[in-house]
Amino acid sequence: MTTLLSRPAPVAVAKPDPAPPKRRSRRWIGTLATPVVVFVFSSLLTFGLGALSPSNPAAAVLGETATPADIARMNHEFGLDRPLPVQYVDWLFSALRGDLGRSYFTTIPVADSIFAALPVDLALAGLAILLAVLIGGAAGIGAALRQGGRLDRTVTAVASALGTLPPFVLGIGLIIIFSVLLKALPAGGYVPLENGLGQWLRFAILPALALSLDIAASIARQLRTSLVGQLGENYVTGAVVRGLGTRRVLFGHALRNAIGPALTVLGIGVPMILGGAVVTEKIFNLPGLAQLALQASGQHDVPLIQGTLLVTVTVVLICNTLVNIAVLRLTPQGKR
Amino acid sequence: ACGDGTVAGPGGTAGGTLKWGWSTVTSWDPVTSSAGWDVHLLSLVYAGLTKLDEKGNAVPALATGWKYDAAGTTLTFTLRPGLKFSDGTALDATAVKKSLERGRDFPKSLIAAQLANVKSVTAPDATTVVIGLAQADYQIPNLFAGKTGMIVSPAAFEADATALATKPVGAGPFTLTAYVQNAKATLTRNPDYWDAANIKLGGFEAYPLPEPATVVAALQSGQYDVAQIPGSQVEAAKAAGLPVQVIPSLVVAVLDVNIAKKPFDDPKVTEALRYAVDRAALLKTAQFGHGDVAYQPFPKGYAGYSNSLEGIYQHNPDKAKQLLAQSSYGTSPVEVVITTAKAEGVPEQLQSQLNAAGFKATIEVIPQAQATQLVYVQHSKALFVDQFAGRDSAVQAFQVLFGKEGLMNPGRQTPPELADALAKVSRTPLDDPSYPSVLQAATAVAVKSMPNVFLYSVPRILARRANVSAIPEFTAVQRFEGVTVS
Amino acid sequence: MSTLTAVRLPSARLALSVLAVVTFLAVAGGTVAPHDPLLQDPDLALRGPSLIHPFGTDYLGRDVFSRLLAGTGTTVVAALESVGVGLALGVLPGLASLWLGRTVEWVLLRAVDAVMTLPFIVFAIAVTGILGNGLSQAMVAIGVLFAPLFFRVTRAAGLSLTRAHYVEAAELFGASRWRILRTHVWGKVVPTVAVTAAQATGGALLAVSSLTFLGIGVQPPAPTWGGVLASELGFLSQQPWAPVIPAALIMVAVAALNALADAIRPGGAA
Amino acid sequence: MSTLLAVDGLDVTFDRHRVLADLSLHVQAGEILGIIGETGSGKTTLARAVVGLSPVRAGRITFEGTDLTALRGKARRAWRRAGQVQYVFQDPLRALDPQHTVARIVAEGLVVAGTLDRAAIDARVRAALAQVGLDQSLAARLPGQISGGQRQRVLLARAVALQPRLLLCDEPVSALDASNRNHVLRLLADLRDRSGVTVVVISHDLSSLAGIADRVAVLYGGRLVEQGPIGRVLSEPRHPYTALLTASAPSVRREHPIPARALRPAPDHRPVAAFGPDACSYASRCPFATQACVTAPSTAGSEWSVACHHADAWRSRLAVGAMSTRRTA
Amino acid sequence: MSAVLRVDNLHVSVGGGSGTSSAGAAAAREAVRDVSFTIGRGESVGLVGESGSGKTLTCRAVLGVLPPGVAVTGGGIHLGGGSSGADVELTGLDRRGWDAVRGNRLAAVFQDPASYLNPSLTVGRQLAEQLRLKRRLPRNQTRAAAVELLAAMGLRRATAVYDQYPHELSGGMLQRALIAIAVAGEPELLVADEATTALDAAVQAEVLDLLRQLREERGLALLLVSHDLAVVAEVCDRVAVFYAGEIVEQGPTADVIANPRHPYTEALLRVASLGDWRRRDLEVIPGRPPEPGAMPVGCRFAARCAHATDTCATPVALSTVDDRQVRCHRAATLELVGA
Ligand SMILES: Nc1ncnc2c1ncn2[C@@H]1O[C@H](COP(=O)(O)OP(=O)(O)OP(=O)(O)O)[C@@H](O)[C@H]1O
Ligand SMILES: Nc1ncnc2c1ncn2[C@@H]1O[C@H](COP(=O)(O)OP(=O)(O)OP(=O)(O)O)[C@@H](O)[C@H]1O
Ligand SMILES: [Mg+2]
Ligand SMILES: [Mg+2]
Repeated sequence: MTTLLSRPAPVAVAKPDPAPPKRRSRRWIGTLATPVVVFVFSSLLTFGLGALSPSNPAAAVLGETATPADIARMNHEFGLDRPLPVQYVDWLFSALRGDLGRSYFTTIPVADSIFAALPVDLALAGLAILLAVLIGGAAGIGAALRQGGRLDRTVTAVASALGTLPPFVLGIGLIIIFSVLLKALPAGGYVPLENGLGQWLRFAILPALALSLDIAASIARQLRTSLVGQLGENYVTGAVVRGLGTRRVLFGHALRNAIGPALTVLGIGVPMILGGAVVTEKIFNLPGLAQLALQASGQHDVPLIQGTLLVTVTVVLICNTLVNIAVLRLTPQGKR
Repeated sequence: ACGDGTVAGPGGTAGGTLKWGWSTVTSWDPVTSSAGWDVHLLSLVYAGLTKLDEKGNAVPALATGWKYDAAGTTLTFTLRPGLKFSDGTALDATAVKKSLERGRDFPKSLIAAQLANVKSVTAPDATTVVIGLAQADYQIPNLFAGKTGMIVSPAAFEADATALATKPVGAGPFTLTAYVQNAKATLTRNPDYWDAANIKLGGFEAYPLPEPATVVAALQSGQYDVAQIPGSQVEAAKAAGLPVQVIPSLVVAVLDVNIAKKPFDDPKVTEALRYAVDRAALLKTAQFGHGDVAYQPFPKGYAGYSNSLEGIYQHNPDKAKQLLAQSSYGTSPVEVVITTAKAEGVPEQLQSQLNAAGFKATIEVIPQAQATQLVYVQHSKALFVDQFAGRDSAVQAFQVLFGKEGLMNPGRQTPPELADALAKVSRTPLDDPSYPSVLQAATAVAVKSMPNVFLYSVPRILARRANVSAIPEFTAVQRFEGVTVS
Repeated sequence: MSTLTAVRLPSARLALSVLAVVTFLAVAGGTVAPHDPLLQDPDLALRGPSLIHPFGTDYLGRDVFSRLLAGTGTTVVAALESVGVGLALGVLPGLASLWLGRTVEWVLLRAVDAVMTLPFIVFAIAVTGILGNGLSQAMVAIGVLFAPLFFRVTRAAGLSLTRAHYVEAAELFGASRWRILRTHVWGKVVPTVAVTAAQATGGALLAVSSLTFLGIGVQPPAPTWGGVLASELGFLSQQPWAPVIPAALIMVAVAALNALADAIRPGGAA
Repeated sequence: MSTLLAVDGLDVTFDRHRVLADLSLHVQAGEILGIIGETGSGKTTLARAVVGLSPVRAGRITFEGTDLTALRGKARRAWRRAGQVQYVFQDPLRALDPQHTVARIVAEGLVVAGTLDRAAIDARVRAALAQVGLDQSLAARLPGQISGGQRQRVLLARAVALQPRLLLCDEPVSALDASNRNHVLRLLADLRDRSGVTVVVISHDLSSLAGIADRVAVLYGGRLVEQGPIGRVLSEPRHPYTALLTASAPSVRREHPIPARALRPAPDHRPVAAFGPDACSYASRCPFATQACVTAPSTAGSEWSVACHHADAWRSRLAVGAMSTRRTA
Repeated sequence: MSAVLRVDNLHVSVGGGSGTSSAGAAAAREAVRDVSFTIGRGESVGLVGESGSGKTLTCRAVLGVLPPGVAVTGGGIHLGGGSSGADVELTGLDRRGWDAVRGNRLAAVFQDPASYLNPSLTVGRQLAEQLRLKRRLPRNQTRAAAVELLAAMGLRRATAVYDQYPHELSGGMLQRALIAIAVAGEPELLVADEATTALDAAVQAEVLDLLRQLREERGLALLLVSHDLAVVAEVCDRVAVFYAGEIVEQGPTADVIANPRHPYTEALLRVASLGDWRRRDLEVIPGRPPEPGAMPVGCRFAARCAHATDTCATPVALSTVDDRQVRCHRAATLELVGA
């Protein structure tokens, strides 16, 4: 209504407003509400996985001295004797309050373990995303501008090759090159950000690189494709004919519209980065979430597995929502 | 990145921080810790009444000395005066009493079985602790040198026992200041430690066992100062100019055999298994030759090591075949499932060796955590590829391996002659001149009568950076007295 | 570009020949191997390439060449298994989301979003951690995670078609929904799905090797490409060149799949 | 002549946006009816409503007594298979399956109908291609391999193959150059002449439309503003919008009875009243609008009808100066 | 009259290798051959011809935005000097040189206006950008100037239009907005390639009026392209008739229409909009023009020409009589009918 009122009232609108205010706000609501629904779906999946587990945690924990009475007591202590829906709701609401239960084996609160490990992943993923965007963006733009040229062919070839490389090979390759041969960077380990950016970077750069190259390759390819597509669009010709200059045409116009698919790739890349972290963390000996998951998995530590999954999923959801908001802000339908 | 900050505390000088790539703990509470490895890290923050010297003999620690009565059922420890826990509370006889009693009585205690023989603990005065035993047992000072005897601050466990899992309070050489589960433990020197004068390190950082493929690079780049490396990396470490120490340890590779399950319910099959195994070949693959072929649970040089057992089950596939032919299975291949947590390496090789000796072996992989459940609790596996980490006390080791309730005795049967031999060991004071021969006799009985197949000893191979002084070679718990980082 | 003309591209032909060899090995693998892939000889462990052992021997003295040949089957089957699961769980719901009304569409979309938030390897680890360690469990988990990919691709391909005027035209002729699906939709969805399947197979190969590297899903001594690679990595200091061979094998197979996907991609192989 | 298609009181609404309002239009059997109007005035929507592709909110569409708006499901499919009414889409490239050959595309309707065998269908396809002047050699080509004019003809052939009674052509010539445009329009005239098909053509090109059509209907803002015999409507338009259209049509001869400028609202034009949704659809842009135009005008006349409150008066209000202003050459 | 644009013997070739068709892609084909025309200050020149006759390629060559694989292979394009700048030879200009010329001295509008604007930026922003860049207006003045310019293009509610996105405007409004952007830098020449073809008659007339008005008020020279002779007749002083990549006739519009000298011009006149509403048989030009690469040696129109004789198979040059140019062997003898 507001847009209609702001115009001289009597003038009939020849074309319908393609995105009336209602629909626009609905799009925003969708962008913000969907993650909540998805979170519930994901939490169900996560919880269901635990519920499916055939191993009895109590028996596993109690080990050699287990008696049926002990097991029953332990089950009660873990709340495993209640109906599944009750367990789920309780688990979810506790989780929302930051309580993810206690590890079956160490009785350490799962949340403590996770939140000790999470900063590592977040810092690393952040750096990896930054690297992916910088490397992938530069390569993609370069390739698109020199379409068919040597740079384009190189970028395409390198990007394809990176996509065919098992991630751990990449990690070990980086270690061999930068640590063993060049002796420039540590082969593994981690120093938290609090110890200073420089220190942190020395340890984080190789794993972040290992994590990001794959995504960088996808971003480069995607950006190249969509940018080539955009550069072929009439409006680019229009901007060129207006004499706007190459840089302006590229950064002010074409890139703006080409970036959407690349952002989507990035959105998909976040779970890949967090997922890929398992291998990377193992190789570089990083105290991250994925190591925790691997450990927990080896022990069938259901609360810890569920906790790591849920937290990872939440991080992914937040990242995806941010990407969606970015996409929404870049497209005209979402503005105003 | 080392040498950051030198701390000079009372009772001695202190150097840099040592970064140790080895393992982390399942829990920082010795009472609920569930892995044998934990003892190494726990001994950094906890101290016991006794400790083991490099040969495995109990020597004074928190206690300056101890005395058995004539019957061997009452043991009196004398504590050092003025001891303190890291939380500042006093470590006196009452604290020791409470700590030991918790180990015995706490419902979730995993060391209760070891303390079952402890009838009473009394504290007549601040520096005297009297242990009353149900039966004579001269192994207690050794037992108390390990996880079982670690003294935990009563103030801490009375306030919040579960918090101990991440926030230990003991009186060890170091204090835990930061901990990320499965990732990193940061410790600083404890100036109040009774033996602080010998602790030259200002701090300690413990990391999980590194990847074999990158461990040497990690040492070179300074990620670790010391790391445990697999045998395969020894040459690489040496080539990289890193000093390597191969420290004999109590750890021994072993096959847990369940004689209650097919095919090992037939003694001939069990016997055949002993000859079917080519220990030397396994040692070569698993350790690149570092360590020794083993036929018994103790390493050479240990009091219980019996010379008579050397080479007793030499690899002899033909003999194994013969024995199988004599068994109830006749000449058809005997099917056997090798259960393991990680199939690569020894189990694969074992499979091939058994198949060459008339078995038909398949491999089954179960997660490490389930192994406890399936092998030790449910006894549902016939053959499990295992490692025995050794125990501070020889009798304790026997109990775990061969006792009726022993973890690694899935068949749950102990021949009477072995029980007798063991009882005799317990009754023999450690300083008795006959002790070694009594112990060795028991070893011989056990190896001949029990189905466990010992394979090879697993030394602790440590590679370190040149700026770290040599690591003292303790067989049982690794200690760091005198180690310096420059 | 039709699938047939795509095959005339040199890259596609090369890719197809590589895949033909891989397929042959997957079927015949063990029988063409010069040695028993399980035969151990610890005295010959970790030897370099020779006439008898062209790719050298592994830590148990087994012939690496034979192990790689024999491992093709397991590896390929595992990858195909996960892609099959992904196809089954992705394509039909993808089409259903277009035809079965808004509620079904909404629920399916949210479910797919949810699955998409799960990080690949972590999820596979969790599944094996909870359901037990086996190649099938792991690959089913990977397959579940592939499902959204197929769902989206199918849906995207189908979505433009529901708005295509030629589909409307067919409706105007009184064509049934099934007929439209068959004549107008299928032909456009299948190539897209095929492209995705080819790429996903490559992705699955990488996932298998990552999982085996982490010790998940393999059952030694049975050889797999990823398993051979992972174990060679443990002896990097003895044989720095050794991991290159299985890694190259994986790379070539994945690259062939990607090249094939590019070639048959609707809209040309630019 | 009898009424073949009757559209009565048609209302089409997309997302609360009323695209067609109370529209009534009758098509006589055997005639060629042209539909003109500005972009977005609802021409396509009207044609699609007839074949059941627009969401009809109110009104009736009857074809020889069959109420098409009432058809659903099986009945509608059966009716469609009979092929009596054919709609020729606006954009030929989007309306042709890129993977099907010309022959297959043209045959599709016949195959779906299922009444003919393979040979008979082939014969019909050949005949249809010949009818629209396409070489038989094109039958094996894909839509991407033929020119724009040829695509337009394939679209026509597909409709013609079903031997429809009514052909609805949506801007069949907008994308074509003048020669091709005339070619296709002539084809439609031929079809009507030879097979008696009734044709509705939507077009922007008044001049060539006038060459073939019998009647014309003018749409503005979702309403029918004028309809009648094309020659008379275009030469003496009674609705100001029709007049504007004819005056705007480019011509090689530069003569217009009324210059377009006189019929356009002045740049500083302010509507005399607030025209709501129920007003005359043209009122807000009409230089002749008055307070009377706040209500929709009724349609007067049968053979030649016009919806304007000032149908007879607006000419007299043309500014005298505007009349004499001729463009400088 | 000083020339704003002079095109001399322009040749444009297509298919220089970028794989448009698989066979014979290597051989470049001439799509525009020997095209020359001049546009004076404030003059408007129309290019007409059937689809594919090379009009667009000629325009794009002038603007320096030929598609990939298409290139100028001969001749020159000369931007005349005068008040606003030096003489420039456009062929072989470097990127910087083009940026200085485009938007400042020559500008363009095209057929599908919506696609020539960035869909994700408001119309106003794109116009403001142009004003800032090409007229060096300070940031705080651009909005007012832009709104004023939009209003000058006959857009009602110019302030509202400023803040709208391209997809929110109708085709006619968009074309006006594009013209506003094009003239923002006060160029001397505007190239309008089929700028009104997709619009309905009423809107087309309005836009043509606008172009006429710009010409009169600002002295803007126009190069107008259409396949409809009627559209050109409405606006242009002179017309060049294209056929198969060549100019076949050129001269003052009124003359050419009244008195065509080339049979193709006559044919175009017969199919053009007449501006009367009689019922009649619609005329067509039979046959199809030859494709680039398969051009006949002689007169390219001969195959479709009713007047063709044997001589038409020999090459024919452009002959100039007064201010008319004709490319026909029989131009002198034929009696052709005008409109
Ligand atoms: N599916 C739809 N959803 C929403 N609005 C629509 C839809 N189809 C058409 N419209 C709107 O209905 C109005 C009439 O559109 P229609 O296509 O019928 O016009 P037209 O007269 O055919 O125009 P043109 O000359 O451009 O083809 C337009 O404003 C258009 O935006
Ligand atoms: N990018 C290109 N690659 C190859 N050939 C091209 C390309 N662009 C145009 N052509 C060819 O060049 C010739 C002239 O094309 P041009 O676009 O200039 O024609 P036009 O007169 O503008 O036609 P229309 O009226 O259809 O716009 C045509 O035969 C066309 O097929
Ligand atoms: Mg339309
Ligand atoms: Mg053109």
